[in-house]
Amino acid sequence: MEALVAIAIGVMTSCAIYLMLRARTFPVILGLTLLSYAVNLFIFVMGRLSTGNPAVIGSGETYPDPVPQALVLTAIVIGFAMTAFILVLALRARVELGNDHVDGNQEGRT
Amino acid sequence: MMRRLFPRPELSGILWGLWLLLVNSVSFGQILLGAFWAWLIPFYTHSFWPGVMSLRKPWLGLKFLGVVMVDILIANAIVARLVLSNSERLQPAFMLMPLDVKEDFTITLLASTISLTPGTVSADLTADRRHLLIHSLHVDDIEQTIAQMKQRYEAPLKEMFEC
Amino acid sequence: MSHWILIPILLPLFTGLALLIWSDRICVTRAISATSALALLAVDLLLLQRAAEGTISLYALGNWPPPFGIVLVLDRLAALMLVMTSVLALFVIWYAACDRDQPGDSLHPLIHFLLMGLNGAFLTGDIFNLFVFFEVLLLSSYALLLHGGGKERARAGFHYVVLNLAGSALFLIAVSLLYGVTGTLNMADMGQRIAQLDPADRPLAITGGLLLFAVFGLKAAVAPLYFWLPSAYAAAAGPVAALFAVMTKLGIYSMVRVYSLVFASEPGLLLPWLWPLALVTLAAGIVGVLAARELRRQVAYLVLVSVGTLLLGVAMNSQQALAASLYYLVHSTWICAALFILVDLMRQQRGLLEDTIESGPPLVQGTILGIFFFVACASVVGLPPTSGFVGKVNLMQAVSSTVEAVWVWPALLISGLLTITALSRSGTTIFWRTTGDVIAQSRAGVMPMVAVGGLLLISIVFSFAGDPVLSFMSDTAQQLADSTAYLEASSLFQPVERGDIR
Amino acid sequence: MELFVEIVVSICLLGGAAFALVGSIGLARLPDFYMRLHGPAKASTLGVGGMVIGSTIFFSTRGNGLSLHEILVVVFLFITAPISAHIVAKAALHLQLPTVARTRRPENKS
Amino acid sequence: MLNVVIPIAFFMISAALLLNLWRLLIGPSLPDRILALDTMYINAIALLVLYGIYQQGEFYFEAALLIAVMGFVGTVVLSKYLLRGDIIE
Amino acid sequence: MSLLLIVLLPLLGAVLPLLTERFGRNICAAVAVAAPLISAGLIISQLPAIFAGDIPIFHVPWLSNIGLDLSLRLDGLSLMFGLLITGIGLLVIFYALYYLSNKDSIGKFYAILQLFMMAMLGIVMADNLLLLIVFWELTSLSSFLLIGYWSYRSDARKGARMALAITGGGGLALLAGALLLGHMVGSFNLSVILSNGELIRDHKLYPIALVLILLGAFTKSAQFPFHFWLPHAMAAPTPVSAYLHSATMVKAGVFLLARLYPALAGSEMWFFIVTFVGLITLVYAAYTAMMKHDLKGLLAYSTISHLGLITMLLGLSTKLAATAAVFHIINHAIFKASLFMAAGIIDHETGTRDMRKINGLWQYMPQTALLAMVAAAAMAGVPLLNGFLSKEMFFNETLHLKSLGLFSWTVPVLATIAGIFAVAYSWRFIHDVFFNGKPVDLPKFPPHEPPPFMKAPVAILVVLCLLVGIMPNLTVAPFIDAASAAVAGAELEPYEISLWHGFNLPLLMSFTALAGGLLLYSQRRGLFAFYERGFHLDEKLVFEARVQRGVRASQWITNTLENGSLQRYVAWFVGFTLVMGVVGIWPLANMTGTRPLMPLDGVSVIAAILLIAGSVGTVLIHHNRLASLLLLSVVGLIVSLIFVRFSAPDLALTQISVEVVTIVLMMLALYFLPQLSPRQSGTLRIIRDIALSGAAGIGVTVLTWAVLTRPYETIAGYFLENSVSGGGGTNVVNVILVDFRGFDTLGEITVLALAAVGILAMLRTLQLPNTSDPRSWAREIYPPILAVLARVLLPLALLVSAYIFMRGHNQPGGGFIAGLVTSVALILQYVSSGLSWIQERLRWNYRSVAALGVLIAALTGCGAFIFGYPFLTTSFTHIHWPLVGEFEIATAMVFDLGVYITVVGATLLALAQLGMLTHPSRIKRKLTEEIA
Ligand code: NA
Ligand code: NA
Repeated sequence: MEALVAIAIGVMTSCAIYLMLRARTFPVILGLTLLSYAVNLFIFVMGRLSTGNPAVIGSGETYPDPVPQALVLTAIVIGFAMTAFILVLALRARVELGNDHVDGNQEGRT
Repeated sequence: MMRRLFPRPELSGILWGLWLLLVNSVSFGQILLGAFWAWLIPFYTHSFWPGVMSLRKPWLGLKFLGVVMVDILIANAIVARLVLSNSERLQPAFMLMPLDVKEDFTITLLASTISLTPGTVSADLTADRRHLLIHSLHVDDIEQTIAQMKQRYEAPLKEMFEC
Repeated sequence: MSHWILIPILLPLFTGLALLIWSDRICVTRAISATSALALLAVDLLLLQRAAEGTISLYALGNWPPPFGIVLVLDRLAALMLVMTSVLALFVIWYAACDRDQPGDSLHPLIHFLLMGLNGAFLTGDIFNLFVFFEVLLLSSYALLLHGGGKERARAGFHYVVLNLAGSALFLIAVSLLYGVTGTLNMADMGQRIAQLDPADRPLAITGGLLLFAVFGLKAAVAPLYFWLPSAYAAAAGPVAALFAVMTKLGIYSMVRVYSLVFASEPGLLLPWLWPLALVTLAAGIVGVLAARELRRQVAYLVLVSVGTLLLGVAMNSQQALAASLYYLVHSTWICAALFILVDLMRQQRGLLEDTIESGPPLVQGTILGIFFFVACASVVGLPPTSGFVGKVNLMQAVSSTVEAVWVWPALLISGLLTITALSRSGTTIFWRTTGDVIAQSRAGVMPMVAVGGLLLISIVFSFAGDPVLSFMSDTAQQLADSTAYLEASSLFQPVERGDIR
Repeated sequence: MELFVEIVVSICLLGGAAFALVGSIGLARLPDFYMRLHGPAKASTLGVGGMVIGSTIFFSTRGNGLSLHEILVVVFLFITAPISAHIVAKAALHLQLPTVARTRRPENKS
Repeated sequence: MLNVVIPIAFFMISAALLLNLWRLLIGPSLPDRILALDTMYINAIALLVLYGIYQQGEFYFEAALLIAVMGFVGTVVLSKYLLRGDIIE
Repeated sequence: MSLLLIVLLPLLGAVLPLLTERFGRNICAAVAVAAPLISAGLIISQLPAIFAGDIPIFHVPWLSNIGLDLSLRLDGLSLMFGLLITGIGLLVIFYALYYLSNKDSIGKFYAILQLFMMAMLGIVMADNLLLLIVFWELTSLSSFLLIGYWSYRSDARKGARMALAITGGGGLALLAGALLLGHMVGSFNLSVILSNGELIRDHKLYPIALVLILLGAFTKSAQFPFHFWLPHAMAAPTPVSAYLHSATMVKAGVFLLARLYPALAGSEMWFFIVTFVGLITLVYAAYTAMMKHDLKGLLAYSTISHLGLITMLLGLSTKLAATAAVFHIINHAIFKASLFMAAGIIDHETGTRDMRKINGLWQYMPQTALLAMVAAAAMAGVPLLNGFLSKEMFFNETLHLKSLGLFSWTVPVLATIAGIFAVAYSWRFIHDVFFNGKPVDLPKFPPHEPPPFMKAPVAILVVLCLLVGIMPNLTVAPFIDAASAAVAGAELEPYEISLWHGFNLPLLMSFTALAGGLLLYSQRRGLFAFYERGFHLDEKLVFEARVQRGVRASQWITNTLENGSLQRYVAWFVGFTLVMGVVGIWPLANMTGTRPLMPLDGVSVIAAILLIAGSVGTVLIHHNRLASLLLLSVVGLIVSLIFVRFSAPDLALTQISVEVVTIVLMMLALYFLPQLSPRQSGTLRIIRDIALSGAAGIGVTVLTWAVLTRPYETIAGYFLENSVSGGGGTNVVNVILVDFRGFDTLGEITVLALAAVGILAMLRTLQLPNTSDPRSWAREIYPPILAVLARVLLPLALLVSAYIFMRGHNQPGGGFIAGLVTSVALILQYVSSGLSWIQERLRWNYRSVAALGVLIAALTGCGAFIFGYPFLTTSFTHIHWPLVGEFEIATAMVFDLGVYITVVGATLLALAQLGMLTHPSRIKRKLTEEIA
């Protein structure tokens, strides 16, 4: 299972970074979102994998490490805030610049 | 006074019931808490409910619900057969169903019912709200199907809410 | 336990919130904002005084003892950074209040949120909490950068935000990796656990440390991760750019903090990298200073030069050099901020030319602005009697007994010479090579002049009264070099006795 | 657990899963969008319904008292599924998605 | 008995999910993809319920409920986008 | 203390003229004179002590940490220079009053001049090497301002820049050298440094330190090959030239050589470098001076030449040579200052400095002519004038040079040749200006005598030339004694300054020079022609061109590196991170740890397939933006299922809610963005990107695997133990969020509120371009069936929201998720019923709501202060109510309420604000529809 998880996170990261290397704002934002999913999973599994009961006292004998879960929650919220912000920024950039390039292609194309 | 405190008693009732269902418990505390929510939420959101109608005939409603549930089961059996059979033999059709019900709420209920029941999905409502466009996966006689739907679903709905 | 340590975080937070909720009149906003900044400075000075005694104070949030809860730690370094930031903020807010905070009503609250983030980052003793405060200050900085709108800000802003989001993602990866290896988030505890780690697993922790270096390097604008900086700083509104002078320093601060505490057991971790990167950064900064066509961009590259210089100091890995770097850090922050404000003032008096380094109309207040520019340039280049000179001499002395002097000295001196050449070009072009008539209505009032003058004065005071400062830096470096006091403070810490309320 | 209950639960689960699968098969293999719409709108919803009933029975008979709240999921799905179908269909009509040739249409509606 | 039935059910739901994915990938139209995604949400609920029985834990109810809510909202919003472009106006 | 006053008074003098300028030029000048006058008086008051061999010292610790102390000394050398600086300074102030026109700001001039004067006094009186450098750099800075005084002139600006670059650069070298010296002897105190000459000369760093210090001295004193800035500094007003470029600043270099003479001189290296640089400068500049048609150009090169002479004398390293050097410093300062002033008068009166135009001025201004001729004769080394004496000492010293063996004769020969040229250019200065026929095309004609006050300073200096020349022992001898004692040690070799030493070789050299010079001048036409044919650089242009080339190269580098492409910057970041990761992980011996692995199951494999397919699919169809968004949603869905699978229901709930809100936001923005991303990347670029991203993926995979297979010790146990007893909740994740690490959460909701504030700020001022929207849209805005359902769902969703909120502390849920559910329910209202419909029913200022949420959370945290606990300390209690049973009240719930409110406020602010954006064409259509 560990290998599967590792590979899945790796593939997600790869895809995310590939998208972040595109020339337009929207794919870059998609990449960032995908990256934040991958990172959230990464943080999560740093508490190791565990099946069965959540970290709710009384639900079982052993519990998973709750710390990474709490960290992921914080990361998700912050990631959400950031995504919202950059989306609006992309919109703003598109209106101000007349295009949605991020590759230094200045004007002329839309 | 009561009207202002409890603008939507039937909604409050539903919410109370739902709360108990949600918490999976009928302890006294939860009943109290449920009552609190059942009061609070309508109190603040009743202005969002302009078009929602009140059920006039509850028993008719229950009967209608039974009919629909049976129809859903049948519908799915039929759909399953149709889906798994050779799709070349299916006879799909768009049908235009004239509406007798007038209110948005009733139309919505009707459209939902039609979508859940045999082989039909309500796909569009004309702008004048007089016709419902329905897509059917497999239909032989369009006129007859429409008539059947009007009689089976629209009539009771109209009676329950609009009479 | 004293709650004072918390004030640098809570005061800006409450100020920002108050400004967001009650934002009716701009003059009220300005008054609240400036008062808060002043109060913050007062508190920070108090904290500095306490830290200067050498005690390390802890504050356990939620009364949970370390390493379990989040702790704030006030040591000399933290206090120093706090004071540096609040002085800067006071002048920036002062300047912004000179009607440079339009349009909109969000500049002041954003500045205070930025302060909250910065102060939190300086104070926290928890590595994930550091991340959270990074995000607070980054998001504030994104919004601040875009303040005022316009093409360049949108373009530069997008680049800045994307790169920093990538950086934040990496920060999370590194921090969680470190958690995955050590099982803790408290920096002091993490450092101890890394020291006790099975050598076979140590590379994992080191990987976390090196990934963090990429994160901090991005914030600090280390080559080759500095590309976001010039455009962002050049595009930002005057007060914002001035405030941003502290942003790169945060990266440096984080490096110093994390590597002296968490990776105290791996002292040579960064050394092979810092050296070449510092030199390349310095070179890139100088090239940019020479190449710049606008003053704001030139100042932005000066920021880069200061980063390169600072890194050289940090790379020296000696207490003395670290002390010198800290002095230089404070000096360069203030002076770059002064330059940004100054350039903003000059820009307003040059009509459509703005800050392009070309012959244009004479400035209405050419004399006073010229004097300011002259002093600021002297300081940034490192000419006496400014703090820049003291900083540079101090830095050079710190390496004089090491072999590295062969690199550092020429780097510092040549960068100084090239900067002189470039700045004298821009200065003479703008102040001396003038054509046409002054734009009379562009005259600035006394208040903005006081903002620049004050910062420059501080730079000079910082040099004339530099001896106690230098001693403090020396003590700070000593405290950092020996993390046992920090660890002791952490391990001896006792939460408040629970009474009957729980 | 009693055998009878186990059988009922099994039937519910298998039936539900079967319906869910049928819905998805329909989605996958029917020739035009409007025909594909029927699978998810009904079969999948009912599939979940079946499984939830199975689950309700399963948890209610384990001695911890009645557990009915899963029913809410089904209720919610039954309320929303027709509307989802309706709105997607509207979108398809707006985009004038093609139908199989033999689809009959009312005269006054394109 | 259940330990036979549950894997079979798992298998069927998984197959359903793969079919959804297939439709989502090939489209061809956007409404097709939206429909596929919507179905995937529903099947995910089925999977969760099944998993709840398998684990004999009741912690999956909220997730299922939220997936139902969010799936619906997602579908509505996507369709509205196709209809009007501007989803909030 | 008086030493400090000597230095600091001119600083005061720098301020006063600026303040008094408005009262008129004369008052301004009177005020300006005060400071140097007092300084000079204070210096003179120290004369007896110094002549008696005392060295007054002033010492105040300053920046002891870097060894920079405020230490001043007034030894013989300082005394001599101090008097020159203040004395000539006074004359220049006087002279400038009449020289500068009314258009020039005299206050500014005096201010900078006195700033410079202070710096100069600081140099000569510093008893701390670092302090000396402080003043040294100040002279560079203030001279920059003085050279650029007529800033509207291009040559002034360029000259100033060049001077600053050269002397400033030299100053930096000097700094390095000084630091090395300090490092060698362990102090920057001059007394210590000067008394440790042997230690220094034997130190292995001595050669480096020497070269660096000489660089400083040579650049300042315009020694070959750094001489070229000085002629271009002549763009300064003539009083500046007279002061800086004859008497003071350029003397700082030779002063430094003299000052550090005890520490540095005496080695072969010193001898060779200093002597030969001086010699080359002496000869080359004398030759060039002859060829300059510009009056000030001639004087400038002559200055360079004389500085070469002094330098050479110091290089010779004999005590007598040092004495001669000191003597010549005085003499040169006196006659050169007067010559510059005279040249200034001529320039002032004729409007030109071109000697080809200026002729026969004897007829127009005989008094000036007389003064200038005497001064020029002193420059030529004519007997009875001061220049003769020191020059003869110089000739004498060249003859004693033995170090070059067989080639020793070359030095006196070259010295004589330089002497010949010196006579020639001096004679040219006299003949070409005051005689030589009639003036040609003078801009001002006829020239006449300047006002007497303008001539007075010249006259005073010329009288000094005569006095020194005729009776040296009565005038300068004590000063020279004192100064050379400071340079070369107290016990001097016996020497005698006298007019007549009898017929000897130096006298022969002097007369050879005089005769040869006159002869050479008579052949000037051929010489000029020869010179013109030669190759000449305009150093200013060369310097500017070099700088320009440097700037262009820098611009090329910058533009190439920073091409504005985010892709490149991201690629660098990824690449850098990869290097760091690889370096870190490489030494890891065992990739796999000892932790037992979890078995694989079929459903997980399917989920992984979906996840991977979703990710890859997002990439593959990213050109179709909406479709790729759908695939991204699959990833989000599966991620939340994974959270469930591995026992994290809270995460699943959060993930799925955030996911939908994100999608909504994305679509809101996407409407205004292009719907397709065109394929633009070239194959190479794609390969690069695949390589980078692939490597990153592999890296993350390796890290994940390595960590997941290893056991670890975690602090989690503490949380599990204390969650119920200390935090009052059974859902440990939630207790961590609102209690153990509530501070993180406070920061997190601040971020959220901030994002909303930022979004509001960005959108409030956004002006959409008024372009037409080519896409066709459905006419129906709010489908009624949807609207009805959405309204029905609202209270249900709120109930669910309340449910999730209430249970959060003990079961999966909490304020954040509840907030998102509420938001989603309200979003549905926005989508189905429109903005205005909501605005009629919800009159919230979302920004304040978001801020209020954070405020509530923060205030809850502050509540603990009342009970003496730290921020965010929570409290909870169990209450028993009859019938109701036991229930729990926790402050953490209030905190969580803050979270809830923030989430609702921030989310809705972002969405509503984005929703408010409308395509302009829509507004138009809506209006027309309403009218219709
Ligand atoms: Na002439
Ligand atoms: Na809109």
